[in-house]
Amino acid sequence: MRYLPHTDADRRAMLDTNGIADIDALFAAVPEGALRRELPDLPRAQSEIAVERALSRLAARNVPASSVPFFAGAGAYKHHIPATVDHIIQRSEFMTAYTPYQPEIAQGTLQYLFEFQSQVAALTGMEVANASMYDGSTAAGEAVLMAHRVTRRSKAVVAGGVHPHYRAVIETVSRLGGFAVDARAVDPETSFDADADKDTSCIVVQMPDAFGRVADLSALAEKAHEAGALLVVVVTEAVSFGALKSPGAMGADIVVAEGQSIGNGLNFGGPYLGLFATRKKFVRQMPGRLCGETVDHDGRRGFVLTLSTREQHIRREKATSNICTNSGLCALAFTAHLTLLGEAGLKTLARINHANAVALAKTLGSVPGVEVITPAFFNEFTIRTPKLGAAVIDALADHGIIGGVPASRLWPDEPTLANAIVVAATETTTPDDIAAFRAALEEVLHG
Amino acid sequence: MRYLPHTDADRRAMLDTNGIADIDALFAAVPEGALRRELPDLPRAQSEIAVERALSRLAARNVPASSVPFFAGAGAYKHHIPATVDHIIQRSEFMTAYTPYQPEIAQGTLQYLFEFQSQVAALTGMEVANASMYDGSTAAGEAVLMAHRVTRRSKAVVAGGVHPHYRAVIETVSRLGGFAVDARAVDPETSFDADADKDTSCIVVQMPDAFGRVADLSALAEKAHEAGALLVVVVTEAVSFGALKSPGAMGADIVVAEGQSIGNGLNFGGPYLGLFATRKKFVRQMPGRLCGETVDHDGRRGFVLTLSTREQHIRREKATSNICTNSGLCALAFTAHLTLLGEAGLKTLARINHANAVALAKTLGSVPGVEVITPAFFNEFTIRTPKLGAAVIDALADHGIIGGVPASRLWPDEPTLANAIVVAATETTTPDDIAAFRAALEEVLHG
Amino acid sequence: IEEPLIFEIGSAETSGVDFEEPAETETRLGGLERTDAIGLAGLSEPETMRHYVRLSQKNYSIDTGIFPLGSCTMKHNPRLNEKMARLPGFADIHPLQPEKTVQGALALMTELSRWLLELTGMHAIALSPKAGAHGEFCGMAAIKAALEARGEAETRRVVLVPVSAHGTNPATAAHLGFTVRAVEAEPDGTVSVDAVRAALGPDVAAMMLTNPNTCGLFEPHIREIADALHEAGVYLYCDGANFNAIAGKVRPGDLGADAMHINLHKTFSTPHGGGGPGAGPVVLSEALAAYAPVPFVRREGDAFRLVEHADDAPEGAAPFGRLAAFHGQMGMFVRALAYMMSHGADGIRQASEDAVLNANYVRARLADVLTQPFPEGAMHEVLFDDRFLKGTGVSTLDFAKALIDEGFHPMTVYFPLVVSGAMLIEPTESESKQSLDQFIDAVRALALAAKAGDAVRFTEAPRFAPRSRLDETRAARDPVLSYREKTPE
Amino acid sequence: IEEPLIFEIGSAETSGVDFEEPAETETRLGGLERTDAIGLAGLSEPETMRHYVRLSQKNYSIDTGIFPLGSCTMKHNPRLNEKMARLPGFADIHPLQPEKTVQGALALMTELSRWLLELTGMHAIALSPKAGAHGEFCGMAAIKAALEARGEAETRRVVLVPVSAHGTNPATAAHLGFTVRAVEAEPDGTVSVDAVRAALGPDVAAMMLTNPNTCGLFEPHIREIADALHEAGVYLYCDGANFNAIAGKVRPGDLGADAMHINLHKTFSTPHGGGGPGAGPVVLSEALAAYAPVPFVRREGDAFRLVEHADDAPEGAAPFGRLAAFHGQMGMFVRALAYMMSHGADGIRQASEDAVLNANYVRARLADVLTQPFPEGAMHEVLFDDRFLKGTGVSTLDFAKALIDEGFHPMTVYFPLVVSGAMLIEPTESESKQSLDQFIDAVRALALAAKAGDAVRFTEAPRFAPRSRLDETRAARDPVLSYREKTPE
Repeated sequence: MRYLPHTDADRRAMLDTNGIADIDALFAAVPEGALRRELPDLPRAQSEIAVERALSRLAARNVPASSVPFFAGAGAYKHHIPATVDHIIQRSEFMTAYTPYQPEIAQGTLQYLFEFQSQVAALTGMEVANASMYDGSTAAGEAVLMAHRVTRRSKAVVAGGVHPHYRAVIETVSRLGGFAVDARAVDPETSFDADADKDTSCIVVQMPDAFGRVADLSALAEKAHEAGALLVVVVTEAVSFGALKSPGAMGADIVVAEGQSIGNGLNFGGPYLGLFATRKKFVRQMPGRLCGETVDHDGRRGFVLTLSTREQHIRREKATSNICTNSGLCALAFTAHLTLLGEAGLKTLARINHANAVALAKTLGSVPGVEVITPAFFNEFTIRTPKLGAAVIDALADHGIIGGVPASRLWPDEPTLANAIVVAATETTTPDDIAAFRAALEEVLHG
Repeated sequence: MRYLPHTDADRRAMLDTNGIADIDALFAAVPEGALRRELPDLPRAQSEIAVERALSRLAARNVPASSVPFFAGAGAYKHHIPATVDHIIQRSEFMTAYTPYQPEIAQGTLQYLFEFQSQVAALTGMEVANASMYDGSTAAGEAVLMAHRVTRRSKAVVAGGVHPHYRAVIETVSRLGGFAVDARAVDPETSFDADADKDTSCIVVQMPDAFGRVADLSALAEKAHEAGALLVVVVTEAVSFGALKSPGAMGADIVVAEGQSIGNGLNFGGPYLGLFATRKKFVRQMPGRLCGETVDHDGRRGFVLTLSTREQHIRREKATSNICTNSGLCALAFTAHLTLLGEAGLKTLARINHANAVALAKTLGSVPGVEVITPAFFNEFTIRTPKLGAAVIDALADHGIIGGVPASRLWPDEPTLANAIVVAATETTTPDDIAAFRAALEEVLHG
Repeated sequence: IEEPLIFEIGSAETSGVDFEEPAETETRLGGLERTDAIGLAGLSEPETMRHYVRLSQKNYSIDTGIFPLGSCTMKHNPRLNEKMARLPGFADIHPLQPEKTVQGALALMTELSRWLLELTGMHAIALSPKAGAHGEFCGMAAIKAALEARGEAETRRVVLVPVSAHGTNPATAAHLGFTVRAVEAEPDGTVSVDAVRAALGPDVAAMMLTNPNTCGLFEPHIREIADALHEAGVYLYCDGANFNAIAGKVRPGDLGADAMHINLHKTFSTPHGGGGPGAGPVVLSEALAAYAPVPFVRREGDAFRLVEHADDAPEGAAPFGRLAAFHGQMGMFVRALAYMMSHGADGIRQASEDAVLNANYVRARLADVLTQPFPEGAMHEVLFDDRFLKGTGVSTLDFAKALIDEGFHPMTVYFPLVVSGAMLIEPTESESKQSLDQFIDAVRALALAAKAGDAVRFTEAPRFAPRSRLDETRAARDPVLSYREKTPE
Repeated sequence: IEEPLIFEIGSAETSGVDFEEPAETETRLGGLERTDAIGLAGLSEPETMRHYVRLSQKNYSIDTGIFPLGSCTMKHNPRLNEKMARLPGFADIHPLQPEKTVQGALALMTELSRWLLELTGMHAIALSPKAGAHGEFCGMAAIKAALEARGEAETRRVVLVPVSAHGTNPATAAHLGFTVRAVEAEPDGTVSVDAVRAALGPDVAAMMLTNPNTCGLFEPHIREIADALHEAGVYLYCDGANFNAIAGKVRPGDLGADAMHINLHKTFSTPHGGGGPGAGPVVLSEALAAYAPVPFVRREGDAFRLVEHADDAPEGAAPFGRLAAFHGQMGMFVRALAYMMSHGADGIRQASEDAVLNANYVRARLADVLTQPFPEGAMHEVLFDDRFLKGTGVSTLDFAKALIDEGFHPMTVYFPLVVSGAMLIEPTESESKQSLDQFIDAVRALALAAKAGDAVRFTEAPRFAPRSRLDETRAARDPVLSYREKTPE
């Protein structure tokens, strides 16, 4: 087996060192009958050629986003990733390292995490950010729990425009943890509406919302703060930070975001990375790893994981979360891509995303019977057609177009949204793609 | 422009340091009128997305070998390359290093070259090998020139079974250098026949030959040595070293080979790498770079480029060749792949190649009208069909099969070979591929 | 040369990405344009490459040397897996594109499930947990849901956890509203049936047990413990962190486990990536199978379907909710399946055997110079304590740092907490005998040096690393967590 | 930790590659089975990875720091190029598969040719040369073929080469049977028309000239020289090694060149790879166009055809032969074209300007501490000599090795030969001002240290590299060129 270095002679010699005749002597503690003599009922070892062939065959049964005009978003976005990013994250020293618990020989990981935290804080307009979480949705769940800890209250109000998967995660962790969730109606016109009472620890709102709509959150922040609650802002499209007023500037107390859009591929939904930022005063209630600056014995600047007294491996049942793993390599991809972009590049990227979405909205809106129902948006918006959204998307797929996400897939219980489709454009969208979408949509609706 | 680090402010500051107002002040020596004000008549800068799109479109107009049943060989072979190999050669420290002229900070490159030389010497059954050359064909040209230097004679005899491109290279460098070539008739039945006279510096013979045939060269070696000439053995399929008696064991004085088969992709013919091995007594007449073992100031083992007094940068017009570049990274791919294979793996790989070729020969030979004309072979052989080889291959391509190389493409001037096709199998050949080939061939010949 | 931060070398104008300008110029941002300076620094492409390549050179990694971290299972990361995960058919598909355009992905998830269920001997699987601790949450949530279904959620609120457990165990239990009750280990490092029985009661919901445990020992009474728990209406959660010792040899389902997470990076070679991403699929017993969260894949004839909402779940299923957006760590699934297919049933078993053999070889060759709290029966990792350092002036931490100077990554130290100055060594099956010998020789030499009184070599270590010891107290006292903080605008 | 050779850690039985056994067992090898031990060592995959990753860490590279080697043009290697070259449509096509299945490849070669011809202002191109020196051979062979066609091959047998030329120039000429006649440079480092005229005669076939020359100077009289050569029936071969200084600004064709090779790795960013592979396409003037070797690509309507045999060449063409099997370094063509498309006409010009600006910035900032043989008019590289070291006991070599200890790769030393203790610095356009300043500061500090008498810092350098100075004499005296030699069987 190519991954196992021992020859039989090596094994023999090592058994001898242990003074035993047979490897199963080392499994003596396994209860009678539980140590299996027969092999598992699974295929035997295969060569690299065979594995590659079998998996390539499976891969060929999927339709890659880049192979067709592609407009799906709804929490995961098809952006272009510079080849440099993939090279960097595949560096042996980054990819095959462990969590930087020995900082003297992990400064590479630690410094990029510090850079990552700095970038996330800047993007979100907040003071501090952690070293990443599993993804945006789990970060949203953690944000609610943190708000409970900070306010010592136990109810979260979730606005209707929050991505339904995010809402479901918040509801799941809340219910299981013994907390209350007040989820507001799902309606594109009131998707930012929410209020807080004295039991409310936080208002959770998404911006741009799950329909793509953008709005100023300042009034909502005030409303929350007046009630002694925090404002948690969810962002699922990190590129929007380059175009829109930051959540921090609008009064957010915690910002969680899905970072996939920068540096990370679609990957059918994972691995992604959660961004988590907040005010400095709440830092000791934050979940997840934090990387901090310090000096070494010789006075040189260096970085370490810090405030680990919040974490499970020290604090055990009193930890701020049970999280052990973060999304280190995804965070590196994010940081490297954002370093390449820089401030000017991110702003240009965001501008192009917006421009393509505006062009797309104009074109689709000109199809008879199609209505763009999102008044202001970044790179994603919602349309309503005369037919069921799911049927339209299905028919478009037969025309070789991935035309967006039917609202009925996101909110199956909302009959008013049955004909709606959430549509996204990015910098990878071409005029040809838009023209092909329009032509196919006309065909599907009226052909 | 993403590859250029300077901002305009940087440029300004640097011009100031030079005390000049304009970059063209630094181009003052360019003759009047030759310094172009207008831009070249070429497209402007393009984004990574645009370049990727355009080149992917071109790539899509080619038929990759792995996408179809594939049987072309004739000097370039489709083998499987472990993913580890590509990772290793993409390591920044290998890929973006220069020639190891500063050995203290180039031991990585130097040690793998030493390992490469050792492997090549072992494979070929020779005493010493150089650190690689451009490819097998140019190595063959250099071998002839080296034989002239060693023997102080000036005529090469080239057997008929030498790959026609190799023969053409030998003829080109010989004619332009003022040397004679005696090329023997191209005939699959006499492809190893040759003899030497007192002007002959070397007999050049290929094994397996360009038709795929294998034969014992010992008698030919004796014949050459008796006439005071060297035997130069050309090998275009390096995997054959794992199955066949080594050229060294059959009396070769110089062995040149194409190393592509181990670690390197097809790449439409390049970059490849030439292997060059010989007897130790001829080492000072060798072309190309050599890496040798030595010790450093502190007595530790280390490696350096050595015997550079043979080379152009020291010796100028008296150099053994004008070569400056070798195929460093291709040699690394070769070495890493061969390290993974090891002795046992290479022998197994060779056995599988042969077994698949035998199976293929049996199957094709059973097609009515098809004759396998190669009596003994490694992984490649020649068939004759009732139709023109070029037409058969063309028709097979329309059936989605790359069925080999028509002999008429290799030897357009040999009417007796018009119906012949050179066919290869490797470890990537599956029973399904063979069955598909057979079915398509029947269709093309008799359908 | 010291490597500065990007903010110290980059600028707001510089960019390493080029764009074609779009035709459209109208803006529909609703007046929310960002007008402030964000505070990002950009670098050109060559500068970016050099910055991160140089940073990488300050890291230790499995590709550069043995990573003997006990309980972390740092093994070889095959590049075939990376190549497969990057096939456009896997890397470039959207989680919400039509099911008919992702049948290969759903087939792969189904195939991965088949392997994991067969290896663990369990009945159902949840693929969506994003890491081991997330998997723990998933498994314990399924237990809570089962208790709810039994009407005992309010009465059974205690979870038994051995003192040697990973910190994630109690943290997970707490996050689900459970109270943690510690179970002491026997002097031999294992948990006894009696200790479990003593802790049991009508208030107990579950026990969380790692097996092999964090002392590297297989719990010999695991079956009796499971039986005792089940008799008392209590579920057994197995922490699968150490599954690498027994995969292909022992099926947790056969031992009585009700739920177990599997760290794909530990047992199935997905890269750890300096701290993630992970993937923590959870396997469930028949008793818990109904409660698996959405989403999951169902086969319907030749087609595969995603069940994304509880309402959509098949007859009898009662998903406890959703753990994350989308369907799990697909990129990790591809890698793990590539690894399992490469090994096959035979290779997986051999890998477990080699992992255990390697740990025991280390144990045998170090037994005379170090001290072991539990000298018998190590599995895939071997535990030492600091008694051999008594009186030397050298602490476990010093010893670890001195190993850095020898060119090795230290073992896990001070874990498990139950042992004084613990040193937990897990070489994994990836290490050759040669590599083990090098490491062993270095540890032996250090142990002898410590005993010989050469304390300075330890207390001042590391001296040959990119940094000497870092001041962690200072970092925590007045945390500096981002570059901007130091230059408030 | 020292890294052993594979032969010291591997074995004949170990393999890091698995195979499925084939069904067929019959052997048709004609009795030539290899039965002896080959002498190879195998390693498992994890051992192989670690071995080569560790070896790599002993290398300096452009991704880790500035590589200011004059005349070598070490610039950033974009990873986009690597990605493009690995597209199966380029990497996985066979040179002899049917033309209709490789139309995209032939189109790419045609497009690359268009760019190179436009940038050089020449008439024809030969893509097949495998590296710069191979390109020189190609260009000089075309000249020889033209002379043959003129019936002057026997009379014109001398090639003029300036003393400052790369060693490849005289070596190439010699390999084509020419005699080399040296042309001395003027005191200002350039070649004068008079010197050329003086060397001319009816026996002269060609002159080989590098421009900008190896002293980093643009030959100001290049046009008059070309005119003088052409008047005398002599061809001008331009060594294109330094094209990076002028691409997009000056076209060699406009200066009178008849042939020039282009090192794709120097000007168009294909990676140098520790010594190759290279690629050396050659552009030809109208006078030489007919003699371009096979193979080449021809467009016929919408289709592209490969001309692989002289008989197949179009009317008027008289290919001088074949330089290599197959069609050239396709993998490098893809990379080079990706680079050129990324830059565009504007970016290529800007790159040349930045390259020249960077060299002159280095010149300006070092002028007061080092000594320059030709203080005026550097292009993309700047030449210093060793006069500033006079009396310090420090040689140019010592100075270079001391730079290693400062974390930098040294400049080119002792080339060109015409200058005593030459130090030739070429930063290229890839280096930021910051990077240049770091390098300049280090050189300045060393220059001052040398003058201050701190000779030991130089003569014992490098002290902080993987190796101290290596004994090259010993290596050459009794060469050990392979592992086997030491253990004869």
